[in-house]
Order: sequence, then C-alpha cells, then structure tokens
Amino acid sequence: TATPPSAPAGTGVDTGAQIDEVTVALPGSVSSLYVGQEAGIINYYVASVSQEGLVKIAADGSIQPALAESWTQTDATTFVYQLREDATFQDGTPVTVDDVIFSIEKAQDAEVSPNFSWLLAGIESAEQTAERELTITLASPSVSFQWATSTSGALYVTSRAFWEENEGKVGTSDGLILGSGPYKVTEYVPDSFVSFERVDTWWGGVPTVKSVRIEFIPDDNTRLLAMQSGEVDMAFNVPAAQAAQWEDLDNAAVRYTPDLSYVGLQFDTAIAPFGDEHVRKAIAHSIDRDAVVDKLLRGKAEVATALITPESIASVYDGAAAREALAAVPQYDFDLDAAAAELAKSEFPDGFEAEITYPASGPQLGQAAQSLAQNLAKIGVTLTVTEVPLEEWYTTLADGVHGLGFMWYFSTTGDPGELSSWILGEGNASHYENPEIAALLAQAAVETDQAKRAELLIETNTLQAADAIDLPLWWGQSATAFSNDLGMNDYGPFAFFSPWPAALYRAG
Amino acid sequence: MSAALTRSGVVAGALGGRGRAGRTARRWPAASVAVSLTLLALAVLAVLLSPVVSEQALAQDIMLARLPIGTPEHLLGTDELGRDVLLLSVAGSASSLVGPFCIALGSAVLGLLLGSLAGYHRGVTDAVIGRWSDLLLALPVVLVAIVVAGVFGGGYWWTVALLIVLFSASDIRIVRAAVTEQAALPYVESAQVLGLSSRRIMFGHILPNVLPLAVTNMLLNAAMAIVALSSLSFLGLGVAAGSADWGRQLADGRAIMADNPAALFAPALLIIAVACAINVVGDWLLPRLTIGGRR
Amino acid sequence: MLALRILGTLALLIVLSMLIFLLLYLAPGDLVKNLLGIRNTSPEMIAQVRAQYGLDLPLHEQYLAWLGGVVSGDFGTSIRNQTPVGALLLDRLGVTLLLSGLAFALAVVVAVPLGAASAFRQGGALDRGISGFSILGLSAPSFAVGLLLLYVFAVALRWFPIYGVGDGLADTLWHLMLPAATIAIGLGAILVKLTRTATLRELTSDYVTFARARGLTRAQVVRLVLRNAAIPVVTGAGLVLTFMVGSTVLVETVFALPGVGMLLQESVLFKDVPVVQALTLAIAAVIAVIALAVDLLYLLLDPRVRHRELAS
Amino acid sequence: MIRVRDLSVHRSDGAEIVSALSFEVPDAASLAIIGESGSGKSLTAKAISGLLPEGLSASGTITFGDLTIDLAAPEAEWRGLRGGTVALLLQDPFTSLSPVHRCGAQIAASIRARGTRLSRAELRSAVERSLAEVQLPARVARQYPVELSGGMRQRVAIAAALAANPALLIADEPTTALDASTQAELLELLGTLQTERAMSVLLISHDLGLVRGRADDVLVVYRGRAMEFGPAQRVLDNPAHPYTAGLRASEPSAEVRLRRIPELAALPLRADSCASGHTDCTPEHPAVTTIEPGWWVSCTDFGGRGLTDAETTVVEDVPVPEPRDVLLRVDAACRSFAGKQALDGVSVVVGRGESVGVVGESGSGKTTLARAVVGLERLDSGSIEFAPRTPATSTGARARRARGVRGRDPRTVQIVFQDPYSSLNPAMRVDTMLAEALAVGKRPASDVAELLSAVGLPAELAAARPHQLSGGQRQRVAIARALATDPELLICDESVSALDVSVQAQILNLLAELRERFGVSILFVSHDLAVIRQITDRVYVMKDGRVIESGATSEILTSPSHPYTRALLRASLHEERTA
Ligand SMILES: Nc1ncnc2c1ncn2[C@@H]1O[C@H](COP(=O)(O)OP(=O)(O)OP(=O)(O)O)[C@@H](O)[C@H]1O
Ligand SMILES: Nc1ncnc2c1ncn2[C@@H]1O[C@H](COP(=O)(O)OP(=O)(O)OP(=O)(O)O)[C@@H](O)[C@H]1O
Ligand SMILES: [Mg+2]
Ligand SMILES: [Mg+2]
Repeated sequence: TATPPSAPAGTGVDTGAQIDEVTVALPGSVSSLYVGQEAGIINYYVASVSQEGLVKIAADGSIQPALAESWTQTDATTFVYQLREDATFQDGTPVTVDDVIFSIEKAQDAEVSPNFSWLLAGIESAEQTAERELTITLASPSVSFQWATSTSGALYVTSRAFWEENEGKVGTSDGLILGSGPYKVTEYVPDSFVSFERVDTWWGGVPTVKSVRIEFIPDDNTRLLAMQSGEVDMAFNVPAAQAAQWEDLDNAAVRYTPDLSYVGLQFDTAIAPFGDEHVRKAIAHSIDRDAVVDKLLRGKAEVATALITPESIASVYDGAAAREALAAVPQYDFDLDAAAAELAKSEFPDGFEAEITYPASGPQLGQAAQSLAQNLAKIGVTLTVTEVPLEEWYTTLADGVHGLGFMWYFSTTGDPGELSSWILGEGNASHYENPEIAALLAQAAVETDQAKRAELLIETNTLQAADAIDLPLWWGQSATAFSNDLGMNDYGPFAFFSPWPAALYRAG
Repeated sequence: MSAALTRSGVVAGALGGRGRAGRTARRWPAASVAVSLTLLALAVLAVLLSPVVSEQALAQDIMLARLPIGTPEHLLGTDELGRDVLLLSVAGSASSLVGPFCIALGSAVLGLLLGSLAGYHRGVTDAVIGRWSDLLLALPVVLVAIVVAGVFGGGYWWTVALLIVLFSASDIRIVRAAVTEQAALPYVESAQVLGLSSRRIMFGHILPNVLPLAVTNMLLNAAMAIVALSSLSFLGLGVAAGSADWGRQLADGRAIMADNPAALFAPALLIIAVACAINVVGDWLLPRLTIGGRR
Repeated sequence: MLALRILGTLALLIVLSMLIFLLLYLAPGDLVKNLLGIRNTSPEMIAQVRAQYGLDLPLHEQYLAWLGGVVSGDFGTSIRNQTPVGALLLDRLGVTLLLSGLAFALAVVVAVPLGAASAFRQGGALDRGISGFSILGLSAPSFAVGLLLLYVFAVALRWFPIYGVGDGLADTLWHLMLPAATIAIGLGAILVKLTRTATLRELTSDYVTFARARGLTRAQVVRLVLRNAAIPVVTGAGLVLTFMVGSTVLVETVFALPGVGMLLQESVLFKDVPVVQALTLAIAAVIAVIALAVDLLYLLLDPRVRHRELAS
Repeated sequence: MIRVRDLSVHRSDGAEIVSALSFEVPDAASLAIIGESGSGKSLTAKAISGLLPEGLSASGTITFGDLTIDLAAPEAEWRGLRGGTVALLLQDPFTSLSPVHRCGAQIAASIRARGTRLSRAELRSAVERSLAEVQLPARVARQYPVELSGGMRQRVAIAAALAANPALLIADEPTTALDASTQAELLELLGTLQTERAMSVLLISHDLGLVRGRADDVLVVYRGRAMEFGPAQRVLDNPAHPYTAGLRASEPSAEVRLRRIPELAALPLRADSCASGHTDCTPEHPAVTTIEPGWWVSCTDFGGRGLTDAETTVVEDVPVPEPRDVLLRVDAACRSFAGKQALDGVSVVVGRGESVGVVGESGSGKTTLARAVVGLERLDSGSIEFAPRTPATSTGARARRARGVRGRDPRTVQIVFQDPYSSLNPAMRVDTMLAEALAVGKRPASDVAELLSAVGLPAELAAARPHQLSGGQRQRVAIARALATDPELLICDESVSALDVSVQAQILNLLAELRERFGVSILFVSHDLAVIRQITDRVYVMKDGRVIESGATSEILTSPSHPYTRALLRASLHEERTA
C-alpha cells in the first residue's frame, strides 16, 4: 500500500505561485541546530533545510551531486570530490574546500559531534588537492562511505569563519548555524520554533517558498488541531494511531512513504533463557506480524521479512522484486502450536519469565509487545511489558539484564548494509558470533557492485534467520500531512534529508 | 504530569491556610448525597468484582480492535488491543481506586505524624520537618520517579509509596498549621501540666481535634491520586502498560478518540464521577465526624 | 528573623543540590548514551565523553566542581543544549513565570468573587452550582481541560491561537491565555473553596454583627468581610502559587510552550546535570521567595501581625 | 417611649427560648436587663435589632413612637431601621471591631451608612467629633483596634454605634471582658452620653452591681421569662421576687467575707402546682402581680429557701501571719516579653494549706506568674521552689514520665484556667480525661466517680463530652482534673471570671470546701477584689510586674497602704456604693 517513491504529494498541480510562508509542525524539538551534537531524526529534518553535504540521496536512493559537482573513487580507499564553483554560504562567502575539510574535522571530533563522529571515523585524511578538489583517504576500504558524506549521513558543511567566530555557540539560539542551502536560519527558540528565510544565492535556484517556520508541537492532539484550524501547512510524523483523524481533515491530506525504519525483536544470547535457540524460535512463532501491522498499525507499515528495507536496495531491485528477494529469507509464521513445540524442546519446557521494555515515544511497540505477551502467556511464558522514557530505553539495550528487546532503527542513508553490519557485525549486542556472517559482511564492505553487495547482505539475513537472533517485525512508514494548497515534488523516503522546502509548491 | 500531583498539594495548602475547613460544610441536597453514596457503593462493588472479571477483561483480540461504542456484545466498544472497554473499566477499578486510596490514607498518616511533631514541638523539629516538606515540593517529580523506577523496579506499590511521600508534603503543612493552633490552647497546657508524655498529648489529645481536617484533605487527595498514579506510567512507574486501569485507559484512549470515543470518555467520566462523589460525601460526612463541632 | 530564614533557605538549597546530584547519579539512563546515540559504543569514544563532562571523577568531586562553579557565579553549560545554563534559565523562566502569573491572576479574578458570592449565598442554588463546578474543575484531568479549551476557543471559535508563545508582550499574553486558563481552572477550583471557607468564617464573626447592628449597608458589610477574608485567602493563594511553579509541564506540552516544566523534564531524562540543578534550585528559590512575599503581604494586610512583629 | 410587646424567640424545632417579654424604655431613659448566663438576654437584644442568628425566629413587636415594627420582619426592613433607630453594642470589644480597618474608618462607615454625603475633610472632622464624644484623642482614628486597650476599643465601638445616631442603644454586657476600673469608667461614659444625647439605653448584664445606679428600670429574666420589672434602685435594694433576691445574694462582697456564698437554686418553672393560688397562671404566661405602678413580679412556684447559717456567717477577720510551713517560694522572678517586663522581681510565698490571692489590673503580670509557677512559662531570672510533702523520686523511668512541664511534679501543683471552653479537650469524654489525670496521680480509674462527686457533678456526666456541658460544669470538670493528682497546690487563674454570679458562687464555695477537705493550698489569681476577699487569706497586689503590697486579705482590702490598691478598691467598691 505504500505510495511509490517520487510521486508528487498533495492533491493539486503546481500553480507556480510564490508562497510567502510555510509553517511546519514537528512532533518534538531539537536541542541544537548542529546535527553532530544531537542527531535525532528531527535534527536531520531541520538541518537539511539550511545545510548541505557533498552529495545527497535522491528519491530513488541513488547518490546525487550536492556541493560536490562530481566525484570519483580512485581506489578502494580514495575518493576525490570536485566542489561546485557557484556554492556560497548564506552570508555570501563562497564554500571552499577548506570549509569542507573543517566541517569534516568537526564532525569527526567526538567532543563537538558526539552523535555522529563514528560515521566519519574511517577517514584517515581529507586534503585539498586542487583549487576546488578534495581528496579523502580512508583507513580501510568501505563502500558505505559514500553515503556518509551526504546530509543523510554525517556531513553538514558549515563555514570555518562562522564557526570560529561563534566558537561554543554554534547550533544554539545565540549562534544559530550557517550553511549553503537555500534557506538561512533567522531565529531559533528551543522547544518552540526555528524560522528560515530564503536566500537567492543558492546554486540550485530560487525556491517558491519564501520563508519556513518549523514549530515544535509535542502533543499529538494539539498538532492535529493546529492542522485542522489551518495554523500549520504541513505536519511531519503523523502518528499511525491518529491516522484516521488526520485523513478525515477537509483541509489537508496525508501522504505515506516508507521511512527506512526497521522494528524487530532482538535477543541477547548471553542471557538465559535466550541463549537457547528453541526459546528464540518459540517466541518467533508467537508473534502475529500480520495482525500487528494490519490492526495495531492500521496497515501504516509493512510486515518486515528481513533487516534490510526494500527501499535501501531500490537502486538494484524495483519495488516488487526487492520485496520478493527479501521474502526469500526464512520466516517464522505465527503458529502457537509450533511455538509450544519449540518451547517443549528447549531447556525451559515449563516456560519462564522475562521483561521487555519499550520507549514511551513508541506506543506501537508497546502494543506489539502486549500482543506478544498475550500469545506467550498461552504457551506458559510470562512476559512483562514495561514502558520507559526513550533515554532510559537506550540503557536497557544490551544492558546484560534484558535478553529480549526491541530494535527500532531509523536508517537515514539508505545504505542497505547500515543495520545488518551493525547488529550482526563484530561485537554485536546479541553476542552472536557466526563466522559465515562475519565473512559475508567483510565482503560486502568492499563490494562496489550494488547488486552483488545486496545479495551478500541478504545472505547474512538468511543466515541469522536460521538462528533466530533478530526477528523482523515491520518496516515503518512515515506519514506527512499537507494542507490542500501545498504540494511537494520528489516526496519519498529521502525527501527530508535534502533542502526539502525547495521542493514545495503552491497547489491549485 | 506532575500537575496532578502538585495540585493536591495546592488544595491542601489552601485548606491549611487556616485549618478549619471542616466547620463550614457545604449543604448538599440529600439527593446528590444519595447519588454519591450509591456511586461509591458501586465503585466498591466494582473493586470487589475486578479480580473476577480481570482475566476476561484483559483478553485481547486485536482482530476486534477499536470497535465503536454501541457494538452489540461490546456496548462501550473496544480499545486499541480489542479489549472490551466496559469490562476493562470494571476490572480497572481496583488498580484505579485501591492505590489512590492508600496514597491518600498513607500521606494523611504521614502528614499527621510529621505535621504533629512539627506543630507541637516547634523549634528544630519544626524547622527540619518544614524544610523537608519544602524539599519535597521543590524536588522534580520526574527525577524522583525515574530513580524509584530504576532502583526499585517501579512496581505499582512502589509508586504508591512514592506518591505517599510526595503527597505528604501538603498534609504535613496543613496538619502542622492546625496542630500549632491547637497546641496553644489551654487544654493542651493542662495536659502538659499533668505531666503527660508529648506523644500522648500529640496523638491522644491534639490528633482527634485535627483529624476532621486531615480527613477532608484526604478525600481531595484521593481524587487527585487517581490521575497522578497513572500519569507516571510513561516513566515505567505505577500501572504497567496494558493493565486495566482508568488512568492508563485515559492515556491510551486519547489516540483512538476518533475510532471509539468511549475508550477515552468512559474512564474520564469514571474518574470525575468518583472524585465528585468522594467530595460530596466528604463534605456531607465531615460535620458528622467533627467532635464537639457544635458549640 | 529574616537572616535566619535566608540561612534556612540556603541550607535547604545546598541539601537539595546534593540530593539532586545523588538522584541523577542513581537514575537509570546514561548521559553518554544520550550523547553518543545507541550505535556509537567504542570504548575510547565513551571514555572521551566521560572525561569531557567529568563523569570519570568520583561523585563528590563532581559535586564539588559544580558547587565551586556556582559559588563563583557559574552554573555551567547545558550538556544537551550547549548553552550557558544561566541564559537558558532566563529564557525559559520568563515563559513559565508569565504563564503561572497569568494563570494565577485569572484564577484569582474569577475564583475569589465566585467563592465570596457562594459564601454570601450559602446553601442557595448559586452556592451549590459554584461548588459543583469547582469539584468538577478539581477532578478533571488537565490535559482533557486543555484539549477542550483548545477545541472550543481556538478551533471552533478561533478566538485564540493553538500553540506557541508569539512575539511581543501583547501577543505573548494572547498566546498564553488558553494555557493559563487551563491551569486556572484547577487552581480556581481550589481558590473558590478557600475563599468560600474564609468568607463564611468571617461572616459569623462579631464585627459583622456589629456592623449590621449599627446600620451599615450591605455593600459596606461585604467590603468589610472581603477585606478580612483577604488574609487567609492571600496565605492560601500564596501556597497555591508555590505549588504551581514547576508543575506546568503538562500544559506546556499541550500548548507547545518553551517553559521550564518541559525543560526540566527533558533535562532530567537526558541527565543534563547543570540544567536540572539550576532549575531545581531556581524553583526552590522561587518557592522561598513566594513564601517570604506572602509573609510580607501578611504583614501589610494584617495590622495584628504587624503590631506583634513590631513589638518583638 | 419604646415599647416591646410579647417578644418571643423560637428555635426552628419550635422550642421557645424567650417567652413573651414585654417592657418599655421611656425616651432618654435606661432599662437594664439582668439574668444568669443563658437566660436569653442576648437573644432579646438581637431580636429587637433584627439580628437573630440563623435557625432562630422572633415574634412580637417593638414600637418607636408611632413606628411599630414586627419583630419577624424580613432583613430588608430591618436594614433600614438599624443604625438610626436602634443600634446594638456587643459584649466583646476585642472581636466587635474589624481588626484590619482603622478605627476612624469604622466610625466613618457608620456616618456614611446614614446616607449623608460628606467631603473627606467633613468626614474626618465628624469622626474626630465622635471620638471626642467618647473621650478619645483624634489620633485614635488612624490606629487599628489591635493597638488599643480593651477599654479604648469599647469606646471606639460606642463611638461607631453612636455615629449612626440611634434612638435606642442596646449595650449587651459592654464591659464584662474588661477589668473593674475600666468597667466603671465605661459605664460612667455611657451614662453621660445617654443624658447628653437624650437617647434610650438598654443595658444588658448579669452583674447587679453594675446596674445599680446606672439604669432607671430593671427587668430580671430567668430562662427567657420576665421575673420582675421595676425601678432599678428599689428592685435591687428590696427585691420582690425571690429570684432577684437570690441573684443579689450570690454576688460576693469585697467588704465582708462569708463562710459560704449563697447559691441560687434552680427555680421550678412549671406552674402545674402553683402554690400562689392564681387562677390564670400557666407555665407560658405566669400571672403577674403588680406591687406598685411600674413594678411587678411574675408568679413562679418558688418553694423559697432561706439563707443557711454559713451563708450569713461573716468570717472574723483575724491577723494572718507569714506562713512558716512554706510550700511554694517564688523568689525575685523576672520575665520579659519583647522588652516589656511582665514579671519584675516578684517574690511570693504560699504556705501549706493556705489560700493566697494575687490581684492587679489587666497586664500586671498575674497570669505570667501563675504560668511560671506551673512551668508553662520560663523565668529570665529568679527561682521557684516547692517543698512538697513527698519529694518526687528522681530516679526511674516512671518518675521521669510523671514529671510535668519544666520539672514540676504534677502531684505537687496543678492549674485551673480562666476559660472553661478551651481548657477541656473537645474530643475527649469526661471520664477519659479524669482517668488519665488519675493515672498520673497513681490512682485507679475507678476514682472518677468519687472525683465527680467531689466537685458536685452527677455521675452521669462521666460519659459526656465538653460540648454537652455548661460553662460551670466545665469549670468543675477542670477542677476535678486538677485535683485528680492530689496536688498540694492548686493555681486558679481567673477561674471564675468567665462565669456569672450564680455559677461563680458555686465554684468559689466548691474551692473553699475542697481546701477544707483535702488541705490543698490555693493560689488564686483575679482582678476581682470581691472574689479575692471571699476566698483568700493573704493577698499580693501586683502592678506592672511587681508586687507592690501584700498582707492579710482583710487588712489590705479594708485599709490598703498603697495608693494603687486604694484606687483598685475604689473602682470595685464604686459599683456597690453608687447605690
Ligand atoms: N443560635 C442559637 N441556636 C439555638 N439556641 C441558641 C442560639 N443562640 C443561643 N441559644 C440558646 O438560647 C439561650 C439564651 O442564649 P443567650 O445568648 O441569649 O443567653 P444570655 O442570657 O445572653 O447569656 P450570657 O450571659 O451567657 O451571654 C441559651 O440557652 C442558648 O443555648
Ligand atoms: N506570651 C506573651 N508574649 C508577649 N507578651 C506577653 C505574653 N504573655 C504576657 N505578655 C505581656 O506581659 C504582660 C503581663 O501579662 P499577664 O497576662 O501576665 O497579665 P495579667 O495580669 O494576667 O492580665 P489580665 O488581667 O489581662 O489577664 C502584659 O503586658 C502582656 O501583654
Ligand atoms: Mg449574652
Ligand atoms: Mg491574666
């Protein structure tokens, strides 16, 4: 039921009219405009309005030029980027290679960019090799690096002069942030709003929308009322539970797109009883993914068959083919008899007790957990479901106490290996060691042929499925509400990781 | 979420202003008292019934999720997980009422104990207890709550205990004010001259005279505690996710207001109705409790 | 007396700050994870961040370092916002104080006359109506009240905006009207009860009988009573105000207001120690100041107290 | 002429509290209503000013000249009459003024209430005139009641009442809360104002001495019924009704000490077996016998009882030496409050078995002394020593527990306070209270009955709670509680001041009796010289925290050497002598 990527959003066609202001509601606030400091998904949405990376991800998942006009990978560890001539910061100064290098250095520094320094940790050196040429050398070969230099990854280019002038205040309401995108930040009040003003120096042209105001409105009902009354023109992350109410609005329409997120269950094999394969399989048979997606998520998600999302392999498979390829991974069907049989085979035939936590910001996870708990109760397993704040939830992941937990992951880059290489790779939280998988992942890290790489990755998913380490539940969708007079080009999974207000138009 | 918590304190403080709220009771018409008493009786009945119905009430059938109000077999519809709202509301009465009742009672007891000590002994004891209640007021509820949840696991009764302590700040203040007023009266001095122990004077002599006030406040607190208890669940405290509880239903019901308004309004109305009933009955009962209230 | 009080408050603040430190230390959640995110778990990185924020020091040293800063007037920098705490606090406290003040003013303006009217017509239909509404106001969950007000006054009638704080004082006040009303409903319910009780108490006193006995008009008697009832009402209202500070988070969330309630909650969850410390202390200080103000007001309103205080 | 006809007050359950009172007050004259506590005096006053509390209703009429008002008239009608026609002055000057308004404003309110429009300056001078009329300086206008003494407050209240220019001023026990000298001055003032303004005054009191010479006529009421009406002078000198006679007799005298103060027995009001032979005598409307025009008595089936020997025996004044067997010795006691010296080197001795009085005007430090003796107040310097018969053992937890405040042994000294209403715990039953006190004295709880009978209370009252008792009964319970520990010294701080004469007589007799029976020493604090005269052997006179004179009561009260004592005496005798 997912809307195909790159379909125009909004009902009307582009009238070409100018738009004075677009007000956008976000469900939470950012505490810094600098993504490195805080890299929540909302930070990406906000920062992408005013900042750019060397490259960007297009609607179809392909890598496209941004500040870099072109680039080449000269060998397994070397990338050479040509900066575009006409790129300027919003203060009028040109974007130089030095600024890019500076931005990379800042992004690598764990003190200023704790949140994504690891993404660029593989860079050994970044040097200016010509007037507008930048050469990046990696410590070891990595295919996924090419995503890292986009705004979906970890590179948000800012100016050295600006940074040095605002040392210590970058990203705050005092210092704001400077980028090269089509909009410059004019005001920022944490927990309240950020406002942007169009600049006419953007290399990409002059967008139709003159100014953008992003309002942080945490309460779901308030956001709905704001949309209903027309106070906002656009709302991100419409909660699935309220989807019907939003869809019923006369003055707005809701558009869905897969959001590259993955929700699954994850075991820590080091913690009893989850080291027992039969226990894991019993649990795998106990969850009714179809019902969860259909009923609890109201169909606003897709049953996941693997860790890899179909969109991340869109460049090599078209939609249906991707789903087919991923469905080939072995699945555990909802079957309580099979679950009971597995449990009987385990060392815990009489059942056991366990706790699963879920973050307060993900009520849908809680509902899935409760549904699971109810099914498990039937085979003699007592699962306690506990709601905790998001921050606390982080600490219950791989804490050595909880052997069963949720994996809830938003991929921003669209690199199909992003999640698999982490949760199946070396030192994973499941304490799962499978030499075959390790070998496959190593191969995938350097495989530049996307099709082959996808195959390797799918194979890792297949192998882990046999051991039931990670149980995919669903691939998420994000829903965005647009008022009837607003349309958006290139609406898709990657739409909000590049200067998205530039894609808005006045619909008629 | 802490608003519900602190609001009770506010009420208490208001009453504590001069500590004699019980004297001027409202005259509720007999009918509303009767209705309120009936309501409370029904609530008690529901509490007694809740263990019986809870298994059935908690049984999910996600295929029947969010049936609207008025569905045959599910008169008030179903919730997000396909549980019958009516049954769930009955089953939820125990968790929604027993804990809050204990909170109100516990904080009243704590308040009477510490408030009496502070009001009677004055001096250092008073200063320490006074600052203690200031401390309780200034402490961020979220912080204390997550610590309790983290350190003790945050079960229902731990949360009740936490709320008893937090609610007690206001009880302490009221009782202290009332005891201070009483302690200056000649009957207390007579008891002192008789050489009675201060414990005997505080709890044998003064306590019965400040009890009506503490009871009024307790009734108000009971109403607040219903909402407060469930408002902490997002911190992993109190009522576990998915259990039968009005506050929990209220929080979960917000999301499906459009599908089945009853999922939201049934618990909301129950909370309001019980709270009102408690207060009406309290206002009615209090003058009858006040010993020697008629002069 | 005043010195003693200030000393007591200072002692309270110090104990409070230690307690907060300890609680934050005990609280589940991990600042490092909050900063680094869940993926970034390399030990070097973790060690670096721990060192950066002094988390590798023993707890008492961390506390003393913080205390040292405070003594020299530096409340530190927010870990989450990377902004100096002082500035952050000033930004946020304004909204919350304005909100609280407005709510309080609304509650007083509406509830005190209602409470008094209810007392003057004790037992009548008006009295019962007012009492009934105040019980309702007390027991209705505030998010529900907020939503109802939003729906009626912002969406249906369009009298007020839905969210945010607006620019400039007038606009801000307009924006804060509904949130303030939400708080004021619960608050007003208490004030009604309080005013009614106080007024009834005054109504039975001798001076009222004497006032009537020498032929004072009804209006004169009402004024006499209200002026006397003001004393307990002010005390009670002061306490009410005390309880309200720092408990506005629900309303701030519903109406998307950047106040301290929201900041405190977020900072606690993030374990942003400097912010939690500063905020809690600020709230405690505000509470102490209000208590002091109430006592001073008491002195102003009640010649008896003034007489006693001046004598000693 | 102001006429009241058939004034009755009913409770909502129908019970009659005041029955068909009829009386008149001639223009520019004064009528006193006297009677015991609870006889309905205040309700009568309230009924004729339309101020009955909720739950009570009045019937009857009041006529001012050619204006007749139904006493059952609605509030709206009364509102127009109060102030200009009738004004009511309340008993307690400490509560009858609003504490938060300046005195001037309260007087001005009365002036404004008449509807006269005055400028600020005019108003201010009107207030000043009012104050001058009650002999207060103009500065009082800017002061708050709390800054004034009781007497001054009552003057302000009078000024406020008179500012409304009433034809009839009702003064309901206007001086009961004040000390003797202030009482006299105030009544003097009221008398002057009455003649100057040619206004009618209704003076309510339970104190015959006060009324003597200050009212033209007197109406004696008992349980809401008129007993006797007539010219004040003659009725009080020569009462025709036995009740009036009884009231008069129970007034203690400051001049002679009686062995026993005559007590008023309850009157049988049921005229079922009326012995008088009146044919139209019913309980509701007892027959009236006119003694002479303007003097009548109502019929009561009063068995009549003469005074007993004890009640007429005057105790011989014998010289009282300083005691040798000293029980209590207070030496150079000093105590100050906020710079004010409440006790300034007070030395007092009480011998074993002695009854010692402490007198002095309000604020002289009497209460502070009494409280210091029982340990409720600490001393800045000086000492208080007891020489108890059985010194408390200083060891053992039991002994420690039995210790009272500040180390006083509860079995050595006990106190009875002034206010019988607040000195008993409202939440406790009488027997619990007494049993608890008995336990302190290591006596069995079964002694409760004995204790009750010792203070003359029926055994049924054991189960009662204070609110079910009358003031006199409460004071008896308080005394019983104090006696439960078998104390050697009983301190009474104004213990009869709040009671009316008849109950006062009973309590004073009780104390004398207890002293005889148990050999208790008594330290009796009072501002009432007559009471002191009746109950003490020796007396200390205090002024400003010092003892200025001491000696045998009979001597001091007949030939005081200190001018202050003489002044005190004059003030208290004044009332009786003006006759
Ligand atoms: N509001 C009331 N409701 C019912 N009974 C009352 C009320 N007020 C007074 N009474 C009763 O009426 C009787 C007369 O009371 P009242 O106050 O007139 O006595 P009093 O003669 O003024 O006595 P005192 O000398 O003590 O002031 C008393 O027995 C009292 O208990
Ligand atoms: N607790 C106190 N605080 C302040 N001042 C006090 C206190 N107790 C007594 N005083 C003052 O000490 C003085 C003596 O008071 P005390 O009560 O002993 O007088 P008293 O002779 O008993 O007067 P009264 O006849 O009015 O009872 C008064 O001026 C009083 O105001
Ligand atoms: Mg009276
Ligand atoms: Mg005294």
